Amino acid sequence: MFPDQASTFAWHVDALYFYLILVSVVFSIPIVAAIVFFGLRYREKEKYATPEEMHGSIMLETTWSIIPFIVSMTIFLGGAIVYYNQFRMPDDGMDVYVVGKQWMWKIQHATGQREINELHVPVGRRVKLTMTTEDVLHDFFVPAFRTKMDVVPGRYTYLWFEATKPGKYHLFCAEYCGLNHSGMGGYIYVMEQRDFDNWLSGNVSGQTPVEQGKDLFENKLGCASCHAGGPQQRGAKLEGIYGHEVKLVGGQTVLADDAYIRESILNPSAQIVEGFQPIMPTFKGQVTEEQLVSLVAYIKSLSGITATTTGGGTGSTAANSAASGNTIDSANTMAPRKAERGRTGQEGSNPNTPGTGTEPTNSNR
Amino acid sequence: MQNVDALDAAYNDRPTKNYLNNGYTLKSWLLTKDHKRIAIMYLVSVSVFFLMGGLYAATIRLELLTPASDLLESGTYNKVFTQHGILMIFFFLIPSIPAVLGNFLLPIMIGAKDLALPRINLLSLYLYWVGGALTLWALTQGGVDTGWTFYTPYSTSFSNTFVMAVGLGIFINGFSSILTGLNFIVTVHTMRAPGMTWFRLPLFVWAQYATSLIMVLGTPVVAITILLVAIERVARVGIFDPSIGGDPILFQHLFWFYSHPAVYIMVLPGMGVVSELISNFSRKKIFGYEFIAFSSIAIAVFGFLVWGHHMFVSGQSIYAGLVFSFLTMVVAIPSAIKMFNWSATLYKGSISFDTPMLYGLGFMGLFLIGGLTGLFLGSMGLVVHLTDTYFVVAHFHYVMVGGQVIAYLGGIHYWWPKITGKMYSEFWGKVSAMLIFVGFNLTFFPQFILGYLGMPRRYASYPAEMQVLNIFSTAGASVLGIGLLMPVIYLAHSLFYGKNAGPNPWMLPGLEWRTASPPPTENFETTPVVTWEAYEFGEESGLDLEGARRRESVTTV
Amino acid sequence: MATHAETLDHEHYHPPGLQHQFEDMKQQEESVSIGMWLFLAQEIMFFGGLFTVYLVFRSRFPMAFAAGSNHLDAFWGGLNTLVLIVSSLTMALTVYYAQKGNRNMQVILIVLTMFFGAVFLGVKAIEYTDKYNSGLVPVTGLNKRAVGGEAHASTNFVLPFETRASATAAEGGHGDAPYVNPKGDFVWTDTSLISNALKEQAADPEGSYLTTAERYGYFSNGNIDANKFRDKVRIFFWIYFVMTGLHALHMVVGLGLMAWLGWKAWLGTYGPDYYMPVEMSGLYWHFVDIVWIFLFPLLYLLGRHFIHA
Amino acid sequence: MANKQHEHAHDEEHEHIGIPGYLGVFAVLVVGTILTYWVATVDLDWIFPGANTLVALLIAFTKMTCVMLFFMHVYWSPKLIWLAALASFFWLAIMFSYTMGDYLTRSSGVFSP
Repeated sequence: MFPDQASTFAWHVDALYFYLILVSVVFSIPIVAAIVFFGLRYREKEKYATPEEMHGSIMLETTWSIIPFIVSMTIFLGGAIVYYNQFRMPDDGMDVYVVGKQWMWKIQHATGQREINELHVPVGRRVKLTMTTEDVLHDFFVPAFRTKMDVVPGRYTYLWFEATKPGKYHLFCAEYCGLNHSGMGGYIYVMEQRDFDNWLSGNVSGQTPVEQGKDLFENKLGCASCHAGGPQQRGAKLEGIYGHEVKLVGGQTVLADDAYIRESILNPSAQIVEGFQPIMPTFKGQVTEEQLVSLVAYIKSLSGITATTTGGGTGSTAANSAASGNTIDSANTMAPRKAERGRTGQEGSNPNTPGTGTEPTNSNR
Repeated sequence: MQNVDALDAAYNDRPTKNYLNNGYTLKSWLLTKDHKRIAIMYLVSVSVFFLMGGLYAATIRLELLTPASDLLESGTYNKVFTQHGILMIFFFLIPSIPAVLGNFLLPIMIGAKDLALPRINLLSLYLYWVGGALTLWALTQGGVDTGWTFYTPYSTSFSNTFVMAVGLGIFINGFSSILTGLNFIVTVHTMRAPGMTWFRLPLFVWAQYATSLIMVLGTPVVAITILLVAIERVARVGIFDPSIGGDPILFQHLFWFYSHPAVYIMVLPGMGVVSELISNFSRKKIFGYEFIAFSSIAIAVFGFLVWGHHMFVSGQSIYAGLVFSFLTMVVAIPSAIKMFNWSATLYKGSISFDTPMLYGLGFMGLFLIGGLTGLFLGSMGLVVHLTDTYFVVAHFHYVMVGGQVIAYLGGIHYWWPKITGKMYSEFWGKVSAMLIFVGFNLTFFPQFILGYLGMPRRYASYPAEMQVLNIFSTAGASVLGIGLLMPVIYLAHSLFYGKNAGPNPWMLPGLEWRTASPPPTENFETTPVVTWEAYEFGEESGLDLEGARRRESVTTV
Repeated sequence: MATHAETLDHEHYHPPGLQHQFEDMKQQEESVSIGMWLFLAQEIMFFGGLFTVYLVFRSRFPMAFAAGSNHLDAFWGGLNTLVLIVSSLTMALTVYYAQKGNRNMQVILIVLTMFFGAVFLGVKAIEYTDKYNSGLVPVTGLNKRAVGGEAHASTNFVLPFETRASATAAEGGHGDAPYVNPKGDFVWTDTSLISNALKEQAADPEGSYLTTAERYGYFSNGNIDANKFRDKVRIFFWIYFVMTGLHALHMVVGLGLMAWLGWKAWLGTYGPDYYMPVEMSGLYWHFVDIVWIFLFPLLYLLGRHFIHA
Repeated sequence: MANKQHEHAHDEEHEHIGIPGYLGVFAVLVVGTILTYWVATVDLDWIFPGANTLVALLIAFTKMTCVMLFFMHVYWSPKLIWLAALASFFWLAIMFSYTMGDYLTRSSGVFSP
């Protein structure tokens, strides 16, 4: 019924909220009471009666104009103060850079760590987000922090918060951004300083490579938002691709082996599968070597090959070829739709990290 | 007085000659300059759009039954909510009361033969049809998925849907509402009957006048803005697209400059209708006439000064935000004044709970909530958390549906006897009114809580912990749907089997009740001369109450 | 105007052109003129949207606008202003003679008005062609194509007077300046205004010769980015084309109006009793004139002093 | 009788300013045009940046006023017409001032890092 309070100013907002609820109730009661009471008391006694008429009274009118005005001014002031506190940027904030992109959040810490659709922050430190987007409007929304800011292409917007309670909180994109809008989100992990430090120094989980790869693929790196199946997919379908010839833009084909997959993750625009726009961002520097290994292992597993057997297993050729044929179909059907997108494709191909090109409208003095 | 005697004599069945039986050919309808016939054609078209928008709404609620986007794939869902918004706002809410009830009643209420510019009036209907047809065509071709706000750069450079066609439809439709507003203003200024001074005008007319101001001065801006978006899609010159030097916030300014006042286009006429209902069904002069009248004008003017409160987190300047927030608080006052005056009107009245009155009271209840939650969204600190969540959705549905649609239905029921000359079934009327009230609250109240929990709007799939409230909402929606379907049935039924209403079924003083129902083509046998104040129920009104009671006793015995 | 069936079934006298819903001529004239003025009010708001766009971009990127504006031909612009003013005069006189009931003068003056209107549009055509020839149309593919180096296949619009062939493999550019534009893009290379501004800025560090927006809008990594500047200039030309285009559209409508009016005047419809249509068309025509009175300085003149001083 | 009263109602309306008047207004407009053209070629930035624009706009407003008052007969029109004319400009002013209000105050220290 009520979202967690996990930031320093969450309670300001809640206080304001309850104040307004109070005001609403106090205003509603007399009106509703009046309606009900008059409705019963002065019910029509005889048909077409003409009750003695009364004209308005300036006295009343002024009172019930003045009082609401005063009350609304208190609301305005309260709101203004809360808002000001939320948007006066701290000087000692821990900097985090956020780039929105259809449909994922790419986040980079000042210390260099990159995350996707996730943000790890320590408790009790002011975190200042510098945000921009590569394509359309997005909005960085964390209900538990009671804060939200639009992310505007071509300029920076800023947001800060100080988490007060360790935990895992929702991160939403609140500004409609197209097809997968409702999928564009993730979690904010608030950790004790100690945990945060050892997270910074690269944590290792106890999963098998395939599990870890699956986790990376579906959650951490958000590959699934483009590469999962479905008519709207923007990236090549990966089921059954391993160990098969892939047709590239420009006609030549290449064998989808470990090296190819690894290369395509690190340097996507090098070898584009036919019928797709080069919109995949590079993951160089975002994935560690072991993560790469586990990703490759997972993608193999999509072709029914366990991580142990290396190379094109001839066991399930029929199924695979069927699957890969399927890939080509979807590729062809995709082609015209993507062509319409015009500039969009090109934009996606060079993901700009904060700092280059975009125009910080506010950050100068 | 003479028209009153004439009226009592004419207390028989439908008048032999009225606007309905004056020509039956299709041509006599399509080329008519009679505001009443145009209003009827608007009524039909608007209802069609309302039905379609309603179907979309039902689909949305069904999809949101489950957290996953399983019923609709998210691309489809985006189109569905977009088209729900576009149809409901541009093709139902904005034309509903002005173009249907206003068109029909405004000239009668001021004692005119017709609107001042009948041909313009017909033209606006045709523009509405063309715009609507274009939009519907686009929907059949694959629809549009930008959200009704057409935010750039998504709408200009990224969406692959039929933004241009729909935009063009809205552009054309915009001129339809401009012309309607223009026509109303002129009419109120020049066509008032002898003795019908400004302060004898029914408050419905005042509300229409205020609405028309917004229509004339606001709509052109959104028209040009949508046009710019359309051009930008072809020309790929980005004044709204940063990647080639443009500025998306500018679009939001231009868009909201109209689209916030548009909210008042949608609710002011409703307030006008409710002023009529409250005063007439408590048979008592409305409390603080001048204040209600001027508050309408105040809302129309101040409504243009607050658009920035849609942009508190869009990256607009904090100082602009402060100003807009302040003015938002100010614009709340006139609405409060109306609220208080309505309740004061009930005091010591003789209140009869006919169907229209139920709608009137329902409006007061729902608009109370809608208005107060508006304060939540005007207060900057709170809006940061609430904007773009379901709290906003709930708020504007309370204002739009709980305000405008309820008032519209109230008005339809109130003037149905006048429009058709037939009486509908009181019983079913009351039942549906109550169903709608209950269903509406069930549907939208949970969404306030959802919003504060942080469920963003326009989400096809949402976190599982929010499912319960969504189920409540959907359940309520089904009740609401049934409630909204019932009037269609019993009103249609009344057309054929309803008993004749007579000119003045409730013995009310308004001019529209002093002519036959359905009214003759030129509204009055002879131009009426107004000698009584607005909402005058006493002797001065010249109403033959005795005669009415006599007739009552005869019919009841 | 109103059909006779409607006008006859009224007891009181009906002058010609009185519509059925009005009591008398006075009421009708009042209504019509209020209606017309409200229509003009909405026209003002309609153009107002564009003026807002202009205002915002102009105030943020004055240099780009000055640069673009200096490439418009102020002579043609000024000429057009005068032409419109003359047409306004003839229009005003038309109304005058309509009230006087002088049929011949009405017709003559209306014809004159139309003539000047046509001249205006002709000049506009000349200007647009010039923009087309020098690659200043802000829409890719709508400019004259000229191949320098290897020929590209144009994937863009084919203009009505071009064949796809001529569009794809266009011949060399026009004689004087080396105009290379294989795809008919918007071409803009001149960034002299900014470099001058930078010089002046260096001269006195206190003065601000570039707006905040410009300091980010024209540069990337510290040095002038010709492409970013081009985008801003293109926005100026976009605004120029939309505004003047919309204005020209209004002129065309006005001409149609005039043609109809001239015909009615020729039939001698208008006299002291009934001249509302003339007056109303006059209002419209003057409104179009007023819009241009603002467009001229705002679009053509705003950068002059940079080059002359 | 209806038309009677409007007949003589017209008599005072007809004679607005007569042909000389119209020619006079026309002269003013032409002068204004030439003036604005000339002034644009003079650099007025020494007064304050953007002085040229201000002057140009002042001239434009004067010309507009002439056209509206005399060519469009606003001068002889009822109050309501004045109201309609002024209202549109008032609303335009609202749109300009509030939109610019945002842009001009935006690059303020408050949001900056």
